[in-house]
Amino acid sequence: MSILVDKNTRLIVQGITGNEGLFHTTQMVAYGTNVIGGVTPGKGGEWVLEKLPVFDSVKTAKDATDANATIIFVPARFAADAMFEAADAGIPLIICITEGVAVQDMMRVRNYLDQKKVRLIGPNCPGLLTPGEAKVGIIPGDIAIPGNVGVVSRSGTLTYEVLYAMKNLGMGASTCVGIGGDPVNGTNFTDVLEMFEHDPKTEKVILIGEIGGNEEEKAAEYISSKMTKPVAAFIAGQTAPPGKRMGHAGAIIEGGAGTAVDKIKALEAAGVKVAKHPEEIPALLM
Amino acid sequence: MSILVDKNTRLIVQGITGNEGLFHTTQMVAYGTNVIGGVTPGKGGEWVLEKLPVFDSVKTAKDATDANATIIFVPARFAADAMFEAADAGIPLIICITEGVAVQDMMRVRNYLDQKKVRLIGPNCPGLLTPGEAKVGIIPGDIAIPGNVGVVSRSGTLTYEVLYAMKNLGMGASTCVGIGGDPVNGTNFTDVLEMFEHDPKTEKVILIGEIGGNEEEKAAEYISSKMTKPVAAFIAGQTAPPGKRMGHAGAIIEGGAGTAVDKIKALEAAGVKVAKHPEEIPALLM
Amino acid sequence: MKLHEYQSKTIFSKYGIPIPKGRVAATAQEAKQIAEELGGRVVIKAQVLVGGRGKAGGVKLAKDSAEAEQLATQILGMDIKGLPVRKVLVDEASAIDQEIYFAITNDRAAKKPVMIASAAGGVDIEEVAATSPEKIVKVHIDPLLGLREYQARDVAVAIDLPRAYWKDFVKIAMSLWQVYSGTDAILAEINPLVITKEKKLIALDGKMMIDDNALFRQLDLVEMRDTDEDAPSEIEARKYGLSFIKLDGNIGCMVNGAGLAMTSMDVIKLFGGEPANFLDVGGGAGAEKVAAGMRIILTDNNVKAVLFNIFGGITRCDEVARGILAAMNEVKPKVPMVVRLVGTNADEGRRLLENANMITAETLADAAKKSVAAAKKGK
Amino acid sequence: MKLHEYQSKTIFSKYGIPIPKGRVAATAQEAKQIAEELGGRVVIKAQVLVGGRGKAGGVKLAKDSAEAEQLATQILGMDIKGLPVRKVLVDEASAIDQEIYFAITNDRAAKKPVMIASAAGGVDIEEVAATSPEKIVKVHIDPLLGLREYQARDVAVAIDLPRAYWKDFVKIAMSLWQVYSGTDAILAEINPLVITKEKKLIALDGKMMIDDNALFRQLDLVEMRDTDEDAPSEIEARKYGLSFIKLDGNIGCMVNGAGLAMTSMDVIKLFGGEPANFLDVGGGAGAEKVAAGMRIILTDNNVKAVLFNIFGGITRCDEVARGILAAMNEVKPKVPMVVRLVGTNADEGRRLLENANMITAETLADAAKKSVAAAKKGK
Repeated sequence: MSILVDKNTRLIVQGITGNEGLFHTTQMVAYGTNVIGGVTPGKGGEWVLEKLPVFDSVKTAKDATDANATIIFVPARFAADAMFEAADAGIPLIICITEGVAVQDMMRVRNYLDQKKVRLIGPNCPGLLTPGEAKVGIIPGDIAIPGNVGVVSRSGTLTYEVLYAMKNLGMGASTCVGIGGDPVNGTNFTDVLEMFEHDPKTEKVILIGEIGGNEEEKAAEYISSKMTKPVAAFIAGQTAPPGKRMGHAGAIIEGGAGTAVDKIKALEAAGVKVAKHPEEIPALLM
Repeated sequence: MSILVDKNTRLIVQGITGNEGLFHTTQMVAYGTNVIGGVTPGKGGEWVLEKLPVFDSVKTAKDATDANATIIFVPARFAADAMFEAADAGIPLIICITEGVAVQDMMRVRNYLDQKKVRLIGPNCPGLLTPGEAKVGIIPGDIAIPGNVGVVSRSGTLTYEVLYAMKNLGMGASTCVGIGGDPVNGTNFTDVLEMFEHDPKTEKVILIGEIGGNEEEKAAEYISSKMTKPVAAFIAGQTAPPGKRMGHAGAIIEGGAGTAVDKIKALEAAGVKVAKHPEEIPALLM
Repeated sequence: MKLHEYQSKTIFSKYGIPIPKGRVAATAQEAKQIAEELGGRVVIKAQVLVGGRGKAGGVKLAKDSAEAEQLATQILGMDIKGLPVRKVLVDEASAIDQEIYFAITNDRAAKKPVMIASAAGGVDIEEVAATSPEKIVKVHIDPLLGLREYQARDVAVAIDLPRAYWKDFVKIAMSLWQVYSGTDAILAEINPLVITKEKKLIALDGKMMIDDNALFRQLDLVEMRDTDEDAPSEIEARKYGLSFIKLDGNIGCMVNGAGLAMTSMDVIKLFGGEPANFLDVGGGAGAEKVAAGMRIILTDNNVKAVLFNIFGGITRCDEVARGILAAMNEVKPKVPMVVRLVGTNADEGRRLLENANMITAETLADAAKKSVAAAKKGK
Repeated sequence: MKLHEYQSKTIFSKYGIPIPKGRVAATAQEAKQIAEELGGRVVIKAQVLVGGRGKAGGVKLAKDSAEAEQLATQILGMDIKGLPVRKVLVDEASAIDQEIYFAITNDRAAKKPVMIASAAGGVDIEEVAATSPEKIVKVHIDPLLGLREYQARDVAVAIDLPRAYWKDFVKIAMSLWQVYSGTDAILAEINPLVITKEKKLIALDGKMMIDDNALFRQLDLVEMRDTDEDAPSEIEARKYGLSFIKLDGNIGCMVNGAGLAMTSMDVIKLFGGEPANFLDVGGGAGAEKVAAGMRIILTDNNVKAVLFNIFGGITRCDEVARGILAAMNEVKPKVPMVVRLVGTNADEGRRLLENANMITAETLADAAKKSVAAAKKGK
């Protein structure tokens, strides 16, 4: 077992004929992910990699392939539509890799998807990797090996560092979930921690956070009240200069400044071991 | 028992200081309905009938009175807002008497309320009457007596005819529900039939329909497949000239012409006795 | 409220939907001038708020401005289904490759707007729906989210629209959604939406219906109402907020509530009479409205008796009685009047009418029978 | 993207929110002229994209146009928190009865827009939130439904706004919602919204921030961007779609991914170094972007070493390597370069750089240590 994706995932790719879509479809197929087709409006009937049918819409793709997951590689200005389309077509798991989606679009998407009980990962995320079973995203497949550590991260390439450091120590991952760094996204730390807590294959968890927002603090709350599995963490941005603030209103809304220090304090209070640099994390769980 | 409203209903009135709102609040209070206050923006702090506090918003009214039902008497152009406001304030039962609400407003209201699991009766309806317990609407209280017949109707004054004819024969009602005649509304025949089917106090049911739409046909389907209690019906508009049609598209969407003949046929096929004129209905259940 | 083709297409154009070049004309002379300006062949189209004008000969092709004048003269002299043609639309003629049906309307059962499309456009779409329902595509629109482009693309796919037209079709669909939601339309219909020989998508014909309940926020559209085609009595009724439809019988009816008004007609017919009208005075009808209703009923010379059936709820019977008295004072009716008052303030109402020389009734059946009898006597 | 007060207020006014009469001036002479046109007392306000200008002396009251000119001269010569004042807003002075805080912004935790208001406006609202949170009212807005009037009324009730102002306040709130949603704002703030002695509600000050990711559909706003206040290197970086922030250290960094870029800075510091910048080349960075990034880093004379830390995913290491080679050919850097390539096409990338005389590293810690050492040597 694992969470969200595995050998039984039947994946379609929205934007499959675009540069990024095609490149990563190739990588996912090479990894052994069960990619069963893709969508590019206007290119229905074409084929990709000689064996993957292209459809004009998610609906026709779903009807023809019975896909149960979709990954989105379309340009930012079309990403909201792609998510609405996937949700309306009844795809229960949507992974949106696209970065730069407008935040008001994302608020509409999130509020709409919540009505439909659809799971969205991302946007602006590296996607999912269940080593040895399915790579649904852009995490390089060869940097992780199967194992019992669940990884969840707001960052992209920083996650790769951690997976790579794990592999170098012979430590494997059950599933790695990149939730993305956007202010409004589909899935948060707490959602994923809950899945890991209930996943028999996952025995330990690594959480990779960064400055801004208060999702790490919420995760700490969940960990201290609900989690039985050990968690190690790293928070990026400990030395970052104060970022561009959202003005006064942002601070009022978010309650705190979202600094690394606050987050580390909250996590440590919840019994989480927090690493000084990312390559140090795996050792904290050994 | 009864459905939707009874002695325990704690009712507020939106538009309580308006002409209609005030008149019918007086009537409802005189009937013994547990009216506990009202809302008119800008008139918070005033009193109506010397004992009913007026609030500026549904939220403040709900906070102060813990109302569990609201009745709306505001002008049509403000009705959608009044329904949204009631739903957002967490009132679980909304009765909208107002007629003439724009249909696109009602589609937005209905789709929003469905997310909130709020029960809306109306708009453009006479409301609810549980004889002897609560009058929540404009049905004259003295034309009905308590009993075991559930009444549900799309029409206003036609319902009064039927209640009055019942009373003249000594037949009482458990609850009378006026669902309203608008194309898009909150509660349909089938919803109410289901409530009556499960209400121990209701032993028989009267359904009063009219031409247009296909709710009577859906009700017939429910009656034939799920209902154990006897149902009698009347359909208004048997001799009406073909109404103003919504153009071709309307007929395509609605599937049929919504004629009285079709509706009567469907109901009779479901075992419902259909009256020739409204005063004849009670006799069909005796 | 229905809009004429030329009005609908003006709105379409304002929202970015391509329409043929053309203008409306009230005289053959104007039509000729428009045809001259357009050059080439033109189509002369009768502007009446009723379907089937093509079959009735209300749409003709003219090869030049002289023929345009001649055909406009002809069409402006026509009656279509009882409606005189007062205006014609003179449009540049299009060379047509394919005709598509495309509309956005309300689906009352689904509580949502819906797009309807068919590759079999132009002809009677209702017939297509009846005989080949598989040729009709329906896609619902979330009223809170609005139409999304992929939904329009889904429609294009489903009606087998050639790929080259998808982009334009999506644009037209998004515009039609703006038309529908921006004007509080009940129906925004393009039939046919054509692919021309020049490979363009054009809305060749358009039909719109606006929600009367939303006119308070559509003041521009109110001015478009064409009252020429309504009976004067219906115009007068609308002025007082009464819902009135003239019929062919001889028993005038004034009832509160649409359902009860229809039922009163049903019961009159059940007992052998013929209603002269449908008249719903509405909820909370005051004396002024009632008086106006009575004047409207009595201007119909066919009326041999009048039935008042008022079941007070929001409407108060005493108010109605005052209205009846006021109207009787003014109109001095010569026909017998049957009155039935029940419900809110009915006692007070009956007391007010005691000396007014009216036939009273207890039940609806009784009232119907008495008015049928009175009308027969009055003949 | 931040907007100046005068820009924000122009937008407010376009959407129907009342603002004081006034105009922006770039010279004291212009300021004088505007003050003459306005007559009476005016306020001269420094236009800088930073808070606290009032305390810094950037806002002054002038009793006439002569004083306006004098004060404008003074303010236009100022630096506020390191930013030179290039423009002043000259506004008619208002007589103030009450100051209210009112804003619409995003609540990322709730995934919804939110209205924030307080009767304690004008002053530092962040301080109010910290010391008297009960004085701050928050009402969430459904992003699919939009703001409804009763929600604005709820806010008016909650901040004890006198009843006489409710109508105007609701209008302003509905307009501010239109501002927020129509401009893809992250923040649309009126602080203070004042009640004047003349019993009017006016937006005395305004602040807006626009979502950079939405600028593709806000082309009018793009033109409002004030690049005067950005470092030239940041402007150059933006041109290439790079996320760049100049810092005070001496180790230049080029990293892909914001999280990893921050982490690389963290680790440099952990091992005793000081980063010269934050630079995220982004996902899928091609050779051209990498070359631009390198040029931008090397224009900073403080830079004594450069660390490239690229973990290939969407970004391909071979592309990055090509970018580095291209830039080296062009810029001929004199400082040592530490390169770490891992992930997608890393082997190919390393092969390309084999002959380029660069220090290579395996781990991030290793790379950080080597660049810290190299920078020390370079001093």
